[in-house]
Amino acid sequence: MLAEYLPVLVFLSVGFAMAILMLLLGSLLSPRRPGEAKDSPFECGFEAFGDARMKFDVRYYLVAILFIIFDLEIAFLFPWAVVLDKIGLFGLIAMGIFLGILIIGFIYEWKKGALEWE
Amino acid sequence: MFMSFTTATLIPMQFAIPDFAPAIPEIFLLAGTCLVLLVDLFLKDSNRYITYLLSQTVLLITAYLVISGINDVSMAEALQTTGKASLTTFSEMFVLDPMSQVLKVSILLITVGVFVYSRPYLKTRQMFKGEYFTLGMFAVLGMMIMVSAKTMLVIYLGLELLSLAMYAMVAFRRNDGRASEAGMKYFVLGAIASGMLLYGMSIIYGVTGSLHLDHIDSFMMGHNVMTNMGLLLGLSFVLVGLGFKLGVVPFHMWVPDVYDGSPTAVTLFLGTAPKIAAFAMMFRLLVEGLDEMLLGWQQILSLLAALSLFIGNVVAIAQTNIKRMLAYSTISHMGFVLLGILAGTEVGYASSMFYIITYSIVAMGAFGIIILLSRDGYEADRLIDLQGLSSRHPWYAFMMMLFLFSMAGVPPTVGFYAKLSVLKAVVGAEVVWLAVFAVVMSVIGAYYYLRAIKLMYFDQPDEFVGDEELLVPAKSGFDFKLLLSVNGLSVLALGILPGALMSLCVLAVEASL
Amino acid sequence: MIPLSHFLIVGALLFSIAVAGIFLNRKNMIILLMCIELMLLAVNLNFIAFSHYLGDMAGQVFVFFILTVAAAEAAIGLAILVTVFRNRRTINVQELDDMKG
Amino acid sequence: MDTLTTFLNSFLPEGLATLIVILLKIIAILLPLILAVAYTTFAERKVIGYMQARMGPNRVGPKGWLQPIADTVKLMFKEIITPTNSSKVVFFIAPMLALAPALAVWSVIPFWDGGVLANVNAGLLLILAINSLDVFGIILAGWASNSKYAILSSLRVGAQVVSYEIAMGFALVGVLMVSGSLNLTEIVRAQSGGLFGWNVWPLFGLFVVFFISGVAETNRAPFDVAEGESEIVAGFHVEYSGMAFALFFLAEYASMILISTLTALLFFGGWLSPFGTAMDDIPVLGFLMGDGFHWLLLKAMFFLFCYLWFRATFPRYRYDQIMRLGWKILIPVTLVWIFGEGIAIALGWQPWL
Amino acid sequence: MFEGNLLSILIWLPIIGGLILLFTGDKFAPRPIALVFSALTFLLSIPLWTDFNPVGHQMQFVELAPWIEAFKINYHLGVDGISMPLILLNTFITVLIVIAGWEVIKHKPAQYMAAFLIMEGIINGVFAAQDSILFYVFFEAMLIPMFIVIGIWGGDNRIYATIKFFLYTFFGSVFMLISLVYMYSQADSFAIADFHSVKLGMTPQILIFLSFLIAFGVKVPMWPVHTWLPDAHVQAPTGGSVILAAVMLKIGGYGFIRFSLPMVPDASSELAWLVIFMSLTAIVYIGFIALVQNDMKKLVAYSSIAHMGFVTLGFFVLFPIVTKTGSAEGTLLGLQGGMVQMMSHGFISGAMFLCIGVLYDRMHTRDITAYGGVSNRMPWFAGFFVLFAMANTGLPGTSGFVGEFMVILTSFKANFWIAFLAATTLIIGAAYTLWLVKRVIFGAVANSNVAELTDINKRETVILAALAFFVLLLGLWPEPLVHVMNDSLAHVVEQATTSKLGN
Repeated sequence: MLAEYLPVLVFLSVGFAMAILMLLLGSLLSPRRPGEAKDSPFECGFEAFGDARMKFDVRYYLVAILFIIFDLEIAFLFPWAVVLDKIGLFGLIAMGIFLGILIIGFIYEWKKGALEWE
Repeated sequence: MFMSFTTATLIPMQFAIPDFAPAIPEIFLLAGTCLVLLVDLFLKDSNRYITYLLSQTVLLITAYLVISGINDVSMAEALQTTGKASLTTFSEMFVLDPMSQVLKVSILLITVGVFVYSRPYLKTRQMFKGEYFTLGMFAVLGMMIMVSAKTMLVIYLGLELLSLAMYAMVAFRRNDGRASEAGMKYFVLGAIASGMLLYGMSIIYGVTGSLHLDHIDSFMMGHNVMTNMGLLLGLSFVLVGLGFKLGVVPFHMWVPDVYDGSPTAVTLFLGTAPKIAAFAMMFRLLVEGLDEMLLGWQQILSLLAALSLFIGNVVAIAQTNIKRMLAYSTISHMGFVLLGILAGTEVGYASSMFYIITYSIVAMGAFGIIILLSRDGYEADRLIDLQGLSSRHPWYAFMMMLFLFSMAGVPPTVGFYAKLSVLKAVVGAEVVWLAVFAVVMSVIGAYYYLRAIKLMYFDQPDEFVGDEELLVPAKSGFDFKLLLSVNGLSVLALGILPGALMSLCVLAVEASL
Repeated sequence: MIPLSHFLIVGALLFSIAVAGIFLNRKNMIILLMCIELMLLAVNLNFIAFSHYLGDMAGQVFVFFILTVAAAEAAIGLAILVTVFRNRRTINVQELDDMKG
Repeated sequence: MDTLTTFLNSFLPEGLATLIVILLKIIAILLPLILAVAYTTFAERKVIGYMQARMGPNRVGPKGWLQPIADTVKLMFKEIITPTNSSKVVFFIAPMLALAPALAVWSVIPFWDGGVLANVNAGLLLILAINSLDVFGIILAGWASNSKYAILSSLRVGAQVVSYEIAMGFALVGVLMVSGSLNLTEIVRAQSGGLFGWNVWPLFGLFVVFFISGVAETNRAPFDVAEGESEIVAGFHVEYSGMAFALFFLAEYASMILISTLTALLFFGGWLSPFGTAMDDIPVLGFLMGDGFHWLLLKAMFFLFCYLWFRATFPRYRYDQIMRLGWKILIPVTLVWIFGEGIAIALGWQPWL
Repeated sequence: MFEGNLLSILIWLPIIGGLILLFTGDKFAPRPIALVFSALTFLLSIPLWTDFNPVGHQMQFVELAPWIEAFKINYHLGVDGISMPLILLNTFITVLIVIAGWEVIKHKPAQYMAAFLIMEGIINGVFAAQDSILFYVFFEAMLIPMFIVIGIWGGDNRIYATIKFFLYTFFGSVFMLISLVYMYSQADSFAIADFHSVKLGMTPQILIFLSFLIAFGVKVPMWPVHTWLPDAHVQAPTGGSVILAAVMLKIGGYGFIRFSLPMVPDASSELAWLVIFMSLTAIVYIGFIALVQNDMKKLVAYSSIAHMGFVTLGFFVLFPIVTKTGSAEGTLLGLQGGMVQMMSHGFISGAMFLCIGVLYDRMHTRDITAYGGVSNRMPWFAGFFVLFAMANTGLPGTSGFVGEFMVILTSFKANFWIAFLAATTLIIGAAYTLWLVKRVIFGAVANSNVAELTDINKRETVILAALAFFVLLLGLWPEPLVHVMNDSLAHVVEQATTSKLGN
């Protein structure tokens, strides 16, 4: 059973191996001439100032939080959708209720302006 | 290997429509809460009272549904078929029995009271938002599920629904550093507690092969559980988790900070109804599920109870903030609740139940007084703020005195009977030393309650640093004052005639076990 | 087939690491949140292992719910963290000491 | 293949033989894929060129056909600059993290009936899971570069990708409801019966959502705020050069091809012929018009062309517009569609059963 | 008229009166209302005496109703020869307190009166309760009004005093609660009568006895847990001091006789030496302490402790006698002495505190040195004061003599030295009381303040005269009182000498 997944793992490893290989190849073949201006972070031609790892808008967090919630709802929907024909009407109604609650949450955040970006 | 497996088989899938009747109140509450949530979205700030009224209506109707939940016919049927006065549904995962009914009604009514008390507080602080009520109602839903849970899964879900709502409520005042700090602390420790609880549950599940409390119990009956390392480990983790959630020493660190940091309206909620649910959780897990391990948890609970009584009462003396003081007092009261549980008898469970219900009523009143005295920008949560209360508001001072005496356990307030019944159970279980320890600690506890009474009755407000705020008359609605009076007098009335509630608790526990 | 005990040991290890992380970490609250998640994952591992060896679906269903709840928990945890940061300009665990007593 | 396995087994230990076979299969997938990527870049320039009434690359080789090779060689000999103050290790891990998942996803893609490396049951789930890993590479790249543009871009990518992933997930739920399996082969098989058996007809809305989300997921125009030159130069890979940059490039185009292929598989019957089995009996035409890999290729190429077409046609969205489209239009559409689909299934309407 | 529920009426009538007062507040004639209720209660309590059947030890005026059924706790009231006189004492003293506070209390008079009325009802409940939890509830509830009385209307240091008072008594009583609960677990009932008959092993008996000793010893108060009393007395308003000395201290003695002796006779016997030692210490050592007091109230407070020592001595001297002579012959006299002493002390100490109150109201000081030659300005008052002082020293013919004499007489049977030490009180008591009288009443007018004193008015005269009447009546003709108590006390002796060991 798990053996079916072996190719995926191998493929992933091959992907990494290829990436490493390409990077190695690139660094072997390419010249290496560091320079102050060249190595400094790009900043429209200005001298770079401050640390780039700055604080950023809280809305990114908000999106992340909303994503976590919604993604898990989808995780519930997947197995349900797969066995839909086996669980019949009851399953359909149950998921209807589930989605209904989800939609209420969605309406809530919409009205609260959590989805506004500007 | 310590495992001994039952030959569990895959249960064939069944998708019969379950019997919804026992869960009607929960279903209604969920629908009602969603409705409130939606309605609130479309209200202007000036019309926010509609949210409030709607929430209260939903809660009251839910309470009515709970009361009318078990009718005589279905009860008789249940008695005949199972020998218990309980109805189960959702593959026996959810139970409606007299105990859950009593606890649910208490939770609902106390929440109604909490909302009444909270309204002026929230209004004056620009916190009168629908979220307070919807979160509160979701928390109530979580509590009701916990109360009715028959499997560890449902217990966990109810607990988390409660906890998540509570975390958000604690940090409700977004621009207050203390509130968010309290929220963070509450969240972190609550999450750790959940983790511990779950780990314990997973081990118990692994050993017994079931999540259902009754099956766990019947599995244990055939085994020598007290020598099973796995189960003991699981039990310890469950107890640690419970300890965190109940806030008993040594897992109490969050209690004072959270009580202190949250807005008083939230502290009020936090300190009342959830305690009842926590009791139910403990009852279900320990008494219904792990009954066979009584000897194990009895000892641990003795220790926790003794420590809670000691730390709670002693540290409370040093507090100058009423909310912190009440937090430590809660810790000690939780110690008393543990005492009743660890007695391991029906009477003991009933007395714990009585204790927790009455404690919630009393605590609600005490916080109500704090809210009554507070105004925007002035929380009235210092002990000094009670100074000379009897000359400013003789009636409310009298009410507060009743609450404080009740917490101290002085007759004829209800707190006395709560303590008496618990002590009775403990002595009956032949753990007299613990009873003696408990009363000594409650004498220490009496000191700080007395100190508050002293401030109210014997000191004049002008004796102290002239805090202008102290002299401003309290502004609250009629409903608030009425409820506060009813609240205070009920402490007295229950103190004079505790028989009915007591019998109710005994009957409920008997019927549930 | 991998014996059950191996899973349990890994679960216990993960759990211990999480607990150790919570109590040793004195700096960053995000790490705290991650430790909590790790804790739940350890529990999940336990449940799945048991469920598999017991041949009982209930454990896996439980895991499903734990995952969901963990997500909700993380969401609320992050939200609270954001408010903490906005109020205090720090997420250092040790600097959360406004309340003492 | 089985004959190869038995042949290898005759002189190699069992595990190693299996591994070698797998590796061979992987190479068989990977080489065409990389080639496809290379020529997609070429196609892009050509197509857009013609759409804008110019020639596109036409110097290297006949009509510029060797252009991708030249590009590769150029990239290989270019210096890999590591910016000062960057986190060196993460800086190099990031492109790997971007590329490896983008390639690994292909292991569960069926090219024809049975032509799949790993015929796993949870194939679709796996695709979603592995594909989500891509975003780690991008975010880490932005963070490691220690450049303001890079970090801004990686944040944008993070938020954008997760937003559209929800819409995409919901769209997939709709597909699953119809086909009742997570196995991609099964999903395609469920669409048999000619042109009108394809999912796209009953699930048209979901198809649109899926494809738009796919475009957004791959950060392609018109959702390419992550690397919009006029705003944040080149976004998360502004500090990358040479081979390190090539890895991102490779990953992005591999993803594009993946989305196109997936669209074909999920909504357009994959390798199934639009004519069903009607022409199977006709000798040569039957082979051409019957089910087969060429149909999948054709369909995928069409969607790939759409990618390029979009880029030439649409102006770039503003960031707030992107977020609004994702949350306020796509997600509600999918929700409503799923509801409707559920009701339809409950009522027993044919197209869905 | 109210035969069936006379006791309930005696408990609840004053409490209702108090609540009415709280409700009506200061504006609506609080004093007459209080007087009406207290007088009515007193009048209603008289049938207790007249209708009492002194033959036999059975409970009378019994009321029984279920209260907390789940725990088998009942609302069970009843009186016998021991508790009935104490209830009368209480109802009588309360009337006097209401009258005494008539003009003096100006701050929140309604609440003041209400507190005393409520306290009256609760104390009646303590004496009438026949269910141990009911007893305990009244026992504890009594603290609340007293706590408030001292805390609000007390002297400068009232807060310290009242918290000390509360915590001492509360601390003492909680152990009793455990004992009651423990006995419930043995007897499966909370009825006091059932506790009397339940069998108990020696260790539980000892522990229970100790818990009772703490509870009642604090209340009596016995040395060394007496220290709250001087503080409480000094800080309390006159009415508080009076009710405290006259009635509340008696609850301790009542507890010993109702709980300790019959419930744990073996432990009582075993530990009688301890109680006797403590009583004698109180009598002698506290007597000496009283000698050096400068505060009149403190002096009377210490004298109260010494006098209450006689009560406990009288109760427990029973056991050495039984050990020595082997029979309970003549021990009854000790118990009777203790009871008479309680009644008499109720009148005398109440009177003493009232007298001091009279002085304090005029001079606003209790410092003995501030007085001198009061008799010159207040002849009537001086007369009463001297009478009560004499009674306090135990002058024959006053009530003080009877009790002390009976106890000392009994003590001789047990041990000469016990009797001797007890008898020293006659000298010490005389010393501090007479010296007080000399310094305050007699001599030349000490200063201008004293010179401005006016004699007692009618109201005060009535109070003091009523008390003087009872002091003399009890001293000259104690027979009716002794008669009423006789059978009940004899029953206690019987119970106390019947071992409960062994099953």
